Amino acid sequence: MLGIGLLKGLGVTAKNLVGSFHDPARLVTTEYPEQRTKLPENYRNFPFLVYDGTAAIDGLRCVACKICEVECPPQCIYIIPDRDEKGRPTKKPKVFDIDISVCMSCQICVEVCPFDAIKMDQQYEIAEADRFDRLLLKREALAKPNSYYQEIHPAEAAQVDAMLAEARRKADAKAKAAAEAAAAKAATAKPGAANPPTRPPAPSGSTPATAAMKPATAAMPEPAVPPVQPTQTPAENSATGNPVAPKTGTPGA
Amino acid sequence: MESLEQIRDRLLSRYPGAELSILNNPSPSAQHSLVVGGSAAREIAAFLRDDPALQLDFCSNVTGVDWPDKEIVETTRTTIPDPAGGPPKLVEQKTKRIQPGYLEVVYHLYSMALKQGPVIIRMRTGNRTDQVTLPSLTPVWRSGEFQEREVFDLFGVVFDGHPDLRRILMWDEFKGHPMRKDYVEPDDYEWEPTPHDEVLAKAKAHYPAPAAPAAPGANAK
Amino acid sequence: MTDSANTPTPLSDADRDELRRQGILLTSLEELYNWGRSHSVWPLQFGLACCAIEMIAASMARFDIARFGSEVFRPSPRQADLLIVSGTVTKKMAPQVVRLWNQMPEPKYCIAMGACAISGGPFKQGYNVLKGIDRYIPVDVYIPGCPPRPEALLNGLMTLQEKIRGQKLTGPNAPRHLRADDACEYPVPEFGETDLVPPTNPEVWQPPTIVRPDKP
Amino acid sequence: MTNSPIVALHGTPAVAGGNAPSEICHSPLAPGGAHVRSVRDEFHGDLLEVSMGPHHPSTHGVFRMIATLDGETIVKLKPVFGYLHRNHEKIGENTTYLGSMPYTDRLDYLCSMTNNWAYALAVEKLAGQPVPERTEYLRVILAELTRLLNHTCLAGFLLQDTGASGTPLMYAFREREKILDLFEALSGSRMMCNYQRFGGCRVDASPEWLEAAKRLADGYNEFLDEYEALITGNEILMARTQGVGVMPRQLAVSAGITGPMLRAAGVDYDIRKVDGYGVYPRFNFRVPLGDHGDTYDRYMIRVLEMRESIEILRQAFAQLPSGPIMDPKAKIRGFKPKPGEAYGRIEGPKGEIGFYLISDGGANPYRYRVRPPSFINLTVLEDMCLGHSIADAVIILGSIDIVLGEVDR
Amino acid sequence: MTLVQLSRVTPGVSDWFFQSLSSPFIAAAGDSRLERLPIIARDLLTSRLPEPWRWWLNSLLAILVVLFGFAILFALLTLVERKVLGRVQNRPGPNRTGLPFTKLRLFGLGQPLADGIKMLTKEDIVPRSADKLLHFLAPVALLAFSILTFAVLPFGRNLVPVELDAGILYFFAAGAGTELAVFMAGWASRNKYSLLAAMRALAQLISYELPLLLSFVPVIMMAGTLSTTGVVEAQAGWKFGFIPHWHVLTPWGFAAFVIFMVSALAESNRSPFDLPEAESELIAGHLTEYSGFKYALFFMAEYFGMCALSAMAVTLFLGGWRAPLPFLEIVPSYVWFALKLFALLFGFIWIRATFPRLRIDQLTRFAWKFLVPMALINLGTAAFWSLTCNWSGPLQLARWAIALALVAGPFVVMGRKLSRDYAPRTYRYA
Repeated sequence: MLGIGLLKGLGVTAKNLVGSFHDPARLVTTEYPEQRTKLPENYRNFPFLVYDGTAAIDGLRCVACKICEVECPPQCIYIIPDRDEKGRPTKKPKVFDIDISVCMSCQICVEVCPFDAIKMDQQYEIAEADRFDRLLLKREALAKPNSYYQEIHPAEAAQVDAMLAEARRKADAKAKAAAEAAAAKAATAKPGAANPPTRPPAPSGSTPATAAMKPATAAMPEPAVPPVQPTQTPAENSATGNPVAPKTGTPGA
Repeated sequence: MESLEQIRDRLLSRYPGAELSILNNPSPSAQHSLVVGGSAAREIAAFLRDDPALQLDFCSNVTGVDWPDKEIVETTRTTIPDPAGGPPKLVEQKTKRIQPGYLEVVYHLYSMALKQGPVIIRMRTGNRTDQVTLPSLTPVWRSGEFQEREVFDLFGVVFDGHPDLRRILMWDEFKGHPMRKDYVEPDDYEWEPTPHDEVLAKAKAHYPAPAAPAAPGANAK
Repeated sequence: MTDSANTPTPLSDADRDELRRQGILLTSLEELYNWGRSHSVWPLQFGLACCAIEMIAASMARFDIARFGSEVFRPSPRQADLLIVSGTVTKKMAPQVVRLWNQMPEPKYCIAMGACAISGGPFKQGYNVLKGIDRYIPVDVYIPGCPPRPEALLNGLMTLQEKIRGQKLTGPNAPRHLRADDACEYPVPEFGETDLVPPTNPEVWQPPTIVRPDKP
Repeated sequence: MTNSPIVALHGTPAVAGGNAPSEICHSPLAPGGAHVRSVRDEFHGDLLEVSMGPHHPSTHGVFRMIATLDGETIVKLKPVFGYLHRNHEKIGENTTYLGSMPYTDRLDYLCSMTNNWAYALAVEKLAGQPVPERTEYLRVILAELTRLLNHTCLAGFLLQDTGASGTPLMYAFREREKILDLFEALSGSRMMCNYQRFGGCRVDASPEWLEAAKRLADGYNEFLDEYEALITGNEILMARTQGVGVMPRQLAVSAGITGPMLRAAGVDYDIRKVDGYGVYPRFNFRVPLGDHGDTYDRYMIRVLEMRESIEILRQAFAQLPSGPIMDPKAKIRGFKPKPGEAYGRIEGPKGEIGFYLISDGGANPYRYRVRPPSFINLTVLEDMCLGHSIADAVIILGSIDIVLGEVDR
Repeated sequence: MTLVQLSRVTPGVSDWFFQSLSSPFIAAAGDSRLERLPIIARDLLTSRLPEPWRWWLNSLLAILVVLFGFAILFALLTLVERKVLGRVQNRPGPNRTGLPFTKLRLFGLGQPLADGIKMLTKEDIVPRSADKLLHFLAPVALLAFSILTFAVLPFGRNLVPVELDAGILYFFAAGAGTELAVFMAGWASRNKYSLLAAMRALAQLISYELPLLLSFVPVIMMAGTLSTTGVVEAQAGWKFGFIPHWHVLTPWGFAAFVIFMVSALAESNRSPFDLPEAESELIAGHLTEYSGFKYALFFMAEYFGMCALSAMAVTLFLGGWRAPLPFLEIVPSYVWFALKLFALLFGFIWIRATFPRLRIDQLTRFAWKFLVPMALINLGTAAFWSLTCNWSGPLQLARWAIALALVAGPFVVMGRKLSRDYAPRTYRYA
């Protein structure tokens, strides 16, 4: 009969009207500034640079290798590697700009970074009146400590930390082995010579950070698979992330 | 479904004068295509649509491809017998020639009636400048109407027999065909804080000359 | 980054109390006016691309822009206060956006929502994409993101409300519509052969110059 | 009437080429005479030309229709495109294969997951890249969730176009938010998932996520029931949509219509069944077909498809194997397929979304083409609108289910 | 002006207020202080004045009270509508705008004030090619016509601004002027959408004027008067002591009430008949070119019209200001009137929250092919009802049965005919 469908519809809206006063499923609003929905761990908005230790710029994991700059689909990253007085690259970014007015939050920079130096932030409450100055993030604004990373992406960060620690341990072992071999060689070459050098010979990169980074690269020679698979199943997680405590100090410092 | 060779042979027996050749696709997808000359294309298309064994009634995808002029350096080696009686001398002769480019229109055909496909047919223009007319297949498959307009707009292929050939995506006053490989987009790089490669080169035209080379990387305003 | 230190800060409560104690009627009127228009920002029902979906989402039950009094999305620019440029502005579309802006009555505000509206965003390399709507019309608030979350839009709206509340009606910092030199109509660009003519409105678009060394 | 109908309608024939279209258009162009449209003299009476869009509340973005009205009846309707033409294909040719993946999210910005899949499928075809089984299942799950999302939104928008004051749209978006929460928890972004990779996907789904998705799928029928109680039996909606915008079968096939729109016209063609890509052959689901091809059918087919999607989801959750999500040989950086070309297509929520790629062996595709379903579905807009009123044109457009990011690319 | 003139030529109006105090219709409860509060308040203000002044001031007071009362109701109603729509849609609606200069939110009660301030101070745009005079006059005329209709509404016992013998006729005559104003707005804007909307509005408003008028003819037939107070008086009393004698509780009255409300929806351009404004089709229809305060006036007029028609429906069918049960009469009459008015207004909002919009041809077809015949048949039903008013006992039951059949039969038959073109469908699977 004419009107039955209309009355049914009125019934549905009435149910929702009444339901909004007692049924949380029918009043779904999150009253934003006061209440917030919890962001999932995987949520990503804009990239930031992770640094270890306390010195924001010196502790950056970034080695200015420019992979992310090349791979960034909208090309919103701009890097100039730093050089020391002699003009040799110091494996640090002198300029690291991200234009977040262009960034499309695609996370490809994170995926391609072999050094786990760039990660995705979860800060989204950005509203500015000036785009030229405020939306072009410089190195200083981008650098955030590893503890912050651990806070926003706990599972992923634990995994990354474990991986880095493992790489560092391997590197240390390798360096130690090299040192021992060198010492042995020296000993055989010059029997009765003086003490073997206490410090292993520094690798070609001069700064300590690079020394730590090198093995990281070695561990992942060709990042054919994504270096980090952000969420693993818990089983995998516990398998990889157990022994090493999150590292806080600058490696090698 | 028949193989592409069988289709070609049947077509050739039906339309003896038709220019038909098979373009092999080396990729694992193995989607080979049939290159159709422009003259009999519409009859061939109608045949493909109406043939009971094929019934390719669904033209899924129409697209253009630009193959620009290529400079080909050919090296010919000739052995010139040494008049002095020594071993014959090998002379390399390099000749440059321009292989004329062409525009290509690719149609992906499926059959909704027989649920088979795809059969890919391609048509090629004579060159990229003045012989860019191809027969429109919109009268055969209506789905070409907007897609051919798009190919006209972005590649510059003129479809003969298209009911409403106008620019579709760009505005009417627009000049040029932006999807061609040699299209140069307008310069608006006044504010490019993160340029690289060719964008950087273009953006530099808008940068003031660096005041002092001593401050590299300074983001001075 | 999020403190919005550059947005004009409204009067502190202490200042307000002081002024009110002095019985400055004008100040109260100004405040009432600003309060009224800041709480009744009606956006234009105008979506361009992906961000428009998030804009719609912001007006939907989960986020409910209505709480701020802004759910009245008016389809006609004549009744709208806020132009949310939500998505990529192409060169073909830019004249229409400027025209819409011209059709809106003052006081009006503009939010550039999302990377594309701010700068062309990921599509800025395209031949048909305008690199930021601020080349033609003045933008009050930029919300980066691709697309920004609906909360980010709400945050932008609150930033805009703060900005409105902080406006003085007289003096050099008066809002645009009360200044004598206010351009009532912004020139609408026309279609050229490859680009819009003119490519920018120099009165609105004044980017700082960048100095970059040659890349090593 | 010497002129062909189509020319009479389109006015000036063409820009270049001096073509003489009359001879071809005279012939029965498509089986069933797809091109035969009602024709009227332009100077017949007091016609009113109304430009709807690019800013119009119900053109779903920046689409534009120039409608010539006789009273309120449409005698001519010209779609105008390009207001969101953001050069997707050109950018795709200037960026790497991987770099295009996030751009595909922005094609049809309601269904990024299916766009991702279609693109990944095309590239995998091009490179001969196998995909692990778990990923195939995850892809199916996400694609069906996307279908739910898209069809729900469409139902809401369609009702919004018919003039319901937001309530159906609000309910639709209430459910959409639940699906988006899932997408966000998995991929990190609500709309722009950027989830699939060539030979796998980016993130594995945790058991908690799967549990949540299962809960959603189980509860979705309840929402559909409520929604249908609100709308489907509504006499106003039936009066507005039944018999409006009828698309004949023959025209639908000839015009390359795909997706729910095609099935509403009664053509049994679902690429999930026809191509059997992914692991779809392992699922048991039905393809609903409409008999009238009108707007109501298009709405109802989508509702019924949602119910089938729920079935597919249930089966997929039950069968989901464990294992790796990425093929060990798959490459993220430095991906350079061998020269060749491939066309990969899937059944997206809006129809056949396909990617046509030509590789010249380099890091960037030589040609990158998107086959946009909603753009091609718009071909028949004028045919469906002629003779109807302007209010019908709005809902016919709504029932086509266009997204401008895909129409104009 | 019109109002005053009308009231002056109507005999007996000037001293109606005094007569009404001793009117025989006042029940015992009606004498309570609360009940007479408005009159006592008025007398406090004006009783000292000499007679002619007093009359003038009384009229002025009545006008002011009605205007301000409805202006506040309008403000409130916009908020209530937004909140109810919100609640229906699972969200709270406006709730952050409270008292200015404070942090009090008051559930968003300040929202209408903020909207009002903004609307008042918004730039007023008149298109260059518009007919400037008509463009200006349209909102004014629309509002004026809607306000005029308030003059004859009985808001409570003895509370009617102007007692007219032909009050109902006056009401609909004044209300019909809105059609002109809507057309003026559409025409003067010189906008294609506005023009289409104007044409739609004319077709719609004139079509629905007919069922609207026909639907209350039975009421006049029964009450035997065209005066609004008379109609309310005719609905006095209770059957068996608890069923009020409201017209809506009879078969013909119910049918007439439904037809009246449907037509009222259409007359006030409310969803699902909001075709002239039709946001999804015609941008904002006849309002497309109106900005600032003119737009607010349109908005106000729409709500005023809605209120006036609801109030008239209350008067005609729901017993006016009368309490539903005898013991509830201790509640003042104007409160009952307000409650019934709110209930109907809520119905308007509820319907708006639920239904999609009709198409113009369906709309007019619905009016001409369904509502008008139904209203005409209803006239016959009412005639039958009035002829058989002395049937009693089992005949009473027969009377009800026949009347119900007279209402339901045509409804089913014509409803079938109307919905012949559509039906729920079943679908096949491949």
